[in-house]
Amino acid sequence: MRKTHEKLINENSTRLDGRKSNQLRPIKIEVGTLSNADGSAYIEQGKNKILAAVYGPKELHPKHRALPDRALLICRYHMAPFSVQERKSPAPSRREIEISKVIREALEPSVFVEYYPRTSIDIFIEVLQADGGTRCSGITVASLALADAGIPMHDLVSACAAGKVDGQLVLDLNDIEDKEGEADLPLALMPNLNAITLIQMDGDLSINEFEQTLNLAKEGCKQIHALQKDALKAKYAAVKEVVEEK
Amino acid sequence: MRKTHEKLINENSTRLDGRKSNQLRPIKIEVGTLSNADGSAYIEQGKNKILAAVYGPKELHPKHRALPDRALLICRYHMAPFSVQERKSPAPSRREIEISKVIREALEPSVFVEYYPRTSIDIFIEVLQADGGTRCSGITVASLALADAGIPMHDLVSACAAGKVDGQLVLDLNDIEDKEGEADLPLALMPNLNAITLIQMDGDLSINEFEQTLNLAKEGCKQIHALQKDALKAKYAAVKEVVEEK
Amino acid sequence: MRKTHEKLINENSTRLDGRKSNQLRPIKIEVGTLSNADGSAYIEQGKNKILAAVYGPKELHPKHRALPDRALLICRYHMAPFSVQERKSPAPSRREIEISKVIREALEPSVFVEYYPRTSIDIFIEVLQADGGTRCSGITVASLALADAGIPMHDLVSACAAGKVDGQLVLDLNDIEDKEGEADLPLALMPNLNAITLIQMDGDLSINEFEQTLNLAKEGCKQIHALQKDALKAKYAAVKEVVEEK
Amino acid sequence: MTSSITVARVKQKRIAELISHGKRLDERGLNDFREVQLEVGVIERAEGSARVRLGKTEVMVGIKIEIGEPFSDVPNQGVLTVNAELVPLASPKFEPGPPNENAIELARVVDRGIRESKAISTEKLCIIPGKKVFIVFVDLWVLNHDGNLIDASAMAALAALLNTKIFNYEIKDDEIKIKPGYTQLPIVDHPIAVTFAKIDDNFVVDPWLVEEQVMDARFTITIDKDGKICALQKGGYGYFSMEKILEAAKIAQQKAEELRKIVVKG
Amino acid sequence: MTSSITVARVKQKRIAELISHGKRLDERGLNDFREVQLEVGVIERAEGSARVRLGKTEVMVGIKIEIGEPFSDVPNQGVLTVNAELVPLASPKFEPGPPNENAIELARVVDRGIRESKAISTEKLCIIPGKKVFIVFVDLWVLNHDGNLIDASAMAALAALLNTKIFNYEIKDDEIKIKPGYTQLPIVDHPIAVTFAKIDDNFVVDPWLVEEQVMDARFTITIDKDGKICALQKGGYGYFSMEKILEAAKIAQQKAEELRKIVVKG
Amino acid sequence: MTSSITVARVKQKRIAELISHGKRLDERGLNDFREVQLEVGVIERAEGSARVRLGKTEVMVGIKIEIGEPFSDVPNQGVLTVNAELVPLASPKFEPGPPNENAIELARVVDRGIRESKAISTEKLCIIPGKKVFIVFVDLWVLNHDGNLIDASAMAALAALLNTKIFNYEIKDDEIKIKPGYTQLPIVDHPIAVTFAKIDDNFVVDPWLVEEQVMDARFTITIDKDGKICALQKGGYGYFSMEKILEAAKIAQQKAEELRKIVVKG
Repeated sequence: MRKTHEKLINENSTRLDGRKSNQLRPIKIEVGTLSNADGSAYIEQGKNKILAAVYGPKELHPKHRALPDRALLICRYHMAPFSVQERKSPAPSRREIEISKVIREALEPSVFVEYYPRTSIDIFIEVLQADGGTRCSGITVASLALADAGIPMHDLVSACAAGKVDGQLVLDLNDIEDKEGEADLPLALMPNLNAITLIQMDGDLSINEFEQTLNLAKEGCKQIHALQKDALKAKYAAVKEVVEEK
Repeated sequence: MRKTHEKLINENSTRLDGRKSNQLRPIKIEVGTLSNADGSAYIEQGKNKILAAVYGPKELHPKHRALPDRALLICRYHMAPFSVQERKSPAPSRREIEISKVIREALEPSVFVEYYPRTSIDIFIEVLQADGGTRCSGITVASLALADAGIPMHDLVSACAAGKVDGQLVLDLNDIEDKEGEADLPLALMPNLNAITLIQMDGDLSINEFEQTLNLAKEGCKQIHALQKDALKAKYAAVKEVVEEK
Repeated sequence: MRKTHEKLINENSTRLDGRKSNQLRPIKIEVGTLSNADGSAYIEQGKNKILAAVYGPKELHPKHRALPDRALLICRYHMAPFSVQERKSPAPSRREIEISKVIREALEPSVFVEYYPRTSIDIFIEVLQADGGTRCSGITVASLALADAGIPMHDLVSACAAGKVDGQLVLDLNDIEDKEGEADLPLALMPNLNAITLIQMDGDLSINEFEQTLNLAKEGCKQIHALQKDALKAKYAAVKEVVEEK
Repeated sequence: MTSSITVARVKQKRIAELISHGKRLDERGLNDFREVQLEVGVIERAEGSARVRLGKTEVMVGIKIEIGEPFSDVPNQGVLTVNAELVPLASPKFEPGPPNENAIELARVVDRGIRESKAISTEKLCIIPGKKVFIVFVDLWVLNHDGNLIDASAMAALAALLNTKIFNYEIKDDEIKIKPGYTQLPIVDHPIAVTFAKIDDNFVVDPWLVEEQVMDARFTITIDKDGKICALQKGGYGYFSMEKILEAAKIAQQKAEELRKIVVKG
Repeated sequence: MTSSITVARVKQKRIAELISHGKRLDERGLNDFREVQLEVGVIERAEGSARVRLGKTEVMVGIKIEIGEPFSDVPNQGVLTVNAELVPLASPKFEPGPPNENAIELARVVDRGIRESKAISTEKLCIIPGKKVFIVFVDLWVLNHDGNLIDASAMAALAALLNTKIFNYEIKDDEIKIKPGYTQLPIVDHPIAVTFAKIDDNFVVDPWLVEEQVMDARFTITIDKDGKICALQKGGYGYFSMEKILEAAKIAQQKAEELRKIVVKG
Repeated sequence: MTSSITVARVKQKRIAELISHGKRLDERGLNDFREVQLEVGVIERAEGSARVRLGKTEVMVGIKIEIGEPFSDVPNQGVLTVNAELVPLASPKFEPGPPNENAIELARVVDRGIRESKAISTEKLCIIPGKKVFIVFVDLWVLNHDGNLIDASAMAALAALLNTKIFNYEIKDDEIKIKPGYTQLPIVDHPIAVTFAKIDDNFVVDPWLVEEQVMDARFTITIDKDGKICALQKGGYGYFSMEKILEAAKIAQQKAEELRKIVVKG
């Protein structure tokens, strides 16, 4: 990767977008955004803008794909052509197929799948604008859509990356930090259970750095968990208001 | 579109192919052309050369696509690679997929689909040579193939375009008039019922021009309706002869 | 085809790889190579390196493809991208699809398909390295994989090409002889029944030459038949040893 | 007959009867559009973007500009490409996969309105004649389907085009160099699509999902800024009389003018 | 066993018995082709075209000529591309979609006959060596399938190639300029395919659909203008004896000569 | 509940219990790999190749080198492309067709190990900056699937890369001329993947097929030659604790060193 910036972190330990090393990007979450889906949510995390919708539990076609003892989770992570600098073909890329798989595997441990045998729960994530860390934002928002759909869960799944940039460990990398930095470690956590449901890494970390990065990402997940809960509360408060008004 | 001809209509109100503004191209129709299909027909309209075949009503696979209260119409409009100036890939283009849809929707109102629940009626249109107005010629010939297949119908569907070329309203545009003219309005009609089953338009027409163009196209449809009936009669006469000879 | 060599056969009637006109390439066969398949075999014939695996008879999905009175043979001949000089896309080419069909039709007469109605027998052939005559080597090795799977057969199918190179009739053409020679005639035979189950030809042969080429290929098939039987015996001997050791 | 068909027929009858009395289930008049909400420039990564809410129907449009080759028959004109995706997030009826006939029809009807009204000055998108032109990608992203995707998408596409900026450039030795600053995409017409549903023998404008489910057919009229018709499309299995079509054209003219004000000032 | 299988077996037995007595259901002799009807130049848009009727089997072939790049190993030769479509119009057994193994085999067998007989002087199709050559697209369009598609398609392809004209051109400054007038595509051999069906232990020539449905296997021999064999293809699940194959080759030589007269004068 | 599920649960319980006592069904210790057998240069047609047997799991890797264009953001670097095919020969669970999510994940995890450890000096693969570079195609061909495809494929890929030679060339007038002789592909790091399966609350290294069938999740750590982590991947529906992950990282470091000796000397 050709470096477009000499330094991603300046002498005041400030990142290009003004953040400190352990600071999340500004996050805005909305639950229940879409009217057709059984559950939905929207997240803005920095310049990431991502929608998630959940349909189900519902009958599965073709039937031979149904599982006799649990629900089948189906997950599609998809990017709009205009979400990135160079127009992306709408056909799913290999990257999107892999990310769909790891997101599904990150969310499944949180769902009581055994409650809904022979059904499917479909999770659709549409990235409207991408700026690094979309798989984490996608998990965060999809977990809220599952909650909004009323699907029983062990815990919300909260996701956040940490990594190494200009030799420093930083939280919640944006696109340029991800591409030009030394390491990016996305993590998904059920914070109440201390259970890691997604971990990936690209880059170069010693075992020590790895442990620190992991802890930093974990702290990020916990902050995001709080924001997720606030968003759910806001939705229920709004619903309550509407109901009481009537 | 780069103009290849300065004028498409000369000072004597004659079009490039020698027609007057309200004149159809020469039309030749044959019913019962193909031996395998349940019904078939062939049309030449100017340089358009188009075959249609109908199979059905027949069992539908996979069964879950079947409709409990009526037949499913399936329609494929398809162009041979050699039908146009530059070789066309045999894979269906977006244009062919749209035209297949509008042709299906133009023919369906004519068919007593409720007589054949849970079946399909398959309509295949192969454009062997294209010279403008193939969707209309395709509807005209496919309606005859349906009749030839003995499928009960409210009326034959007759189709013809009208449009604006060099500022004049003209009937039955050929390829160059379609591409270099100002508007093209394909219409499909069940003439006995005055029912419009297809209407599309590309171009630029005032409301007044629109009304006149519509009427012109309607007259074209009626002329084509007469030719369709002649072709059916010719087929039955021929069949009768063969039967009586035996 | 641009000739890369002036002569493919020298004045001593020796071919580029040192063989005489009626001589097979060195052949190495192994039966039971893979642990997952119900039957498998591996062949090296000159530089050809080919694996075959058989799964079945087994249940067929989707069921409507099942045949009520016999097993369905499914065959895929496939080349690895690295098997040829210029990397081949892993998607099946038109050539691979045709060869899959003719190999299936070459093997089917040997199998008692009527013993296993409503099932499928799947034959997978992977060409790891190709040097001419891979369809014949593929048939030879796949027939052994069928035998290794314990599928009852009328006879082994043995395949070998003969053809014309520099005006001489030769056995078992390699890649350069196939590409730059005058004719290539692949043949598959059930030697005990004198039954030809595959015959194809590219090139230019008089009726007389055709008869001689056919006889040459037939002799090649018989030699290969002997090698096939040896390989099967070696496998059973090895199995017997293992069993007795226990 | 299955009970779901019976239910559908009962619903159809009820809606048709309401309409024959000039009323609709959602209390609109027959010729009323649902409320239109418009946001532009929502996707900073895109050269232009807009999000339209038409009642509960929601469509996002992003515009990307790339440099490519012109078509050989129009060597000095830019290229317009419209694509629609009915992503499964937007409706329980939408399935993942390549665009089906509905998505293709949607894209092509929106495309036709823009193209036939000559909304984009494509000759201004020529960089080096015959060799390099700008390609304008219009991606229609349906986010929630509550009926009348065509009109919502056409409005979003127009709003996004009006919001689009192209980077400045200069040509040196046949190479294109990007320069600082941006120029507005040259938009010279403002086509607006107006769709009618035919339910029994009546037309209603801007059908919502429930109406679409029971309609016989739909009819879309695209009107340019001079009040002329630039595109038509019939959809569905029903048919129309000549009179109804002419009547609809006049209503469309008037509705288009109203909607255009919202989109163009947007 | 289902009744349809029983019916098929009864039919097969009856046809086989007839053949063993030298007779066929449609009253032909074992080595008789059905009547061949040939029209050429039917598609004015194409550089060449032909429509062959072999009994009720009907195949249309169109030739398109384009300019493209040669293969790197034969930089001064034109390119031949043969494609076949079994369009669903032609048979209740054909389905829409990309060519399946039957269509691919058909195209490749016809291709092989043309290629191996060197019917086209491909070196005359070179425009600028290594850079520009003519590509000859041969599209086989099966319109009605009543058996023996290979022979009908091979005849139609040959007739269409003989009917093909290429526009004249000149090269100026490495650019190709089209000039007025046309030149015949250089065709120097006339390969004819002759197909046999094996039913029980007998061969019949030019099987029609009913015979194909009951045959054990088929065998196609393509014969060039010198009476030499230039391509062979076995199809189907049966097998042959050496003797039958040699016998068929001799019959094919004679049949090819008869058919060639029809096609080449066509 | 179907009986096959019951059987799976019983099996899962038995394997988990064994593991909780530090034992495995195939008698390995929890942190033991199966025997690794390595052959290189097996495909003469390929620029590099290797066949790895990890127990009964078997993977063939072939490397092809072609000349192509660099990516525009790294104009002076060669291109690495990793593709995996789970050919149906290798397992009754594999089906023909384009790579599914498992094949794609496998290819991408192996790719990430090579790419992130900077194993290939891609800047040495530049021929003409911005125009021509070498493209390294790594094709992972799984021949027999008995578990832990990632580690077997990563080893085979590394061994094949170490076995790869590129033809010599010179540049004359912007044209690439091939010269006699070959040069070793520049490989400067040796990434090794180590995969753990979590079964109940324990980790085992190098799971074989039976363990994969009952595991909760897997965790792959790729270690470069300096003992640093260059890639991680979690797969499967379970979850991990922080402690287990850190513990696994330390075991992986040690295992990687052992395996690297086999592969690099191979």
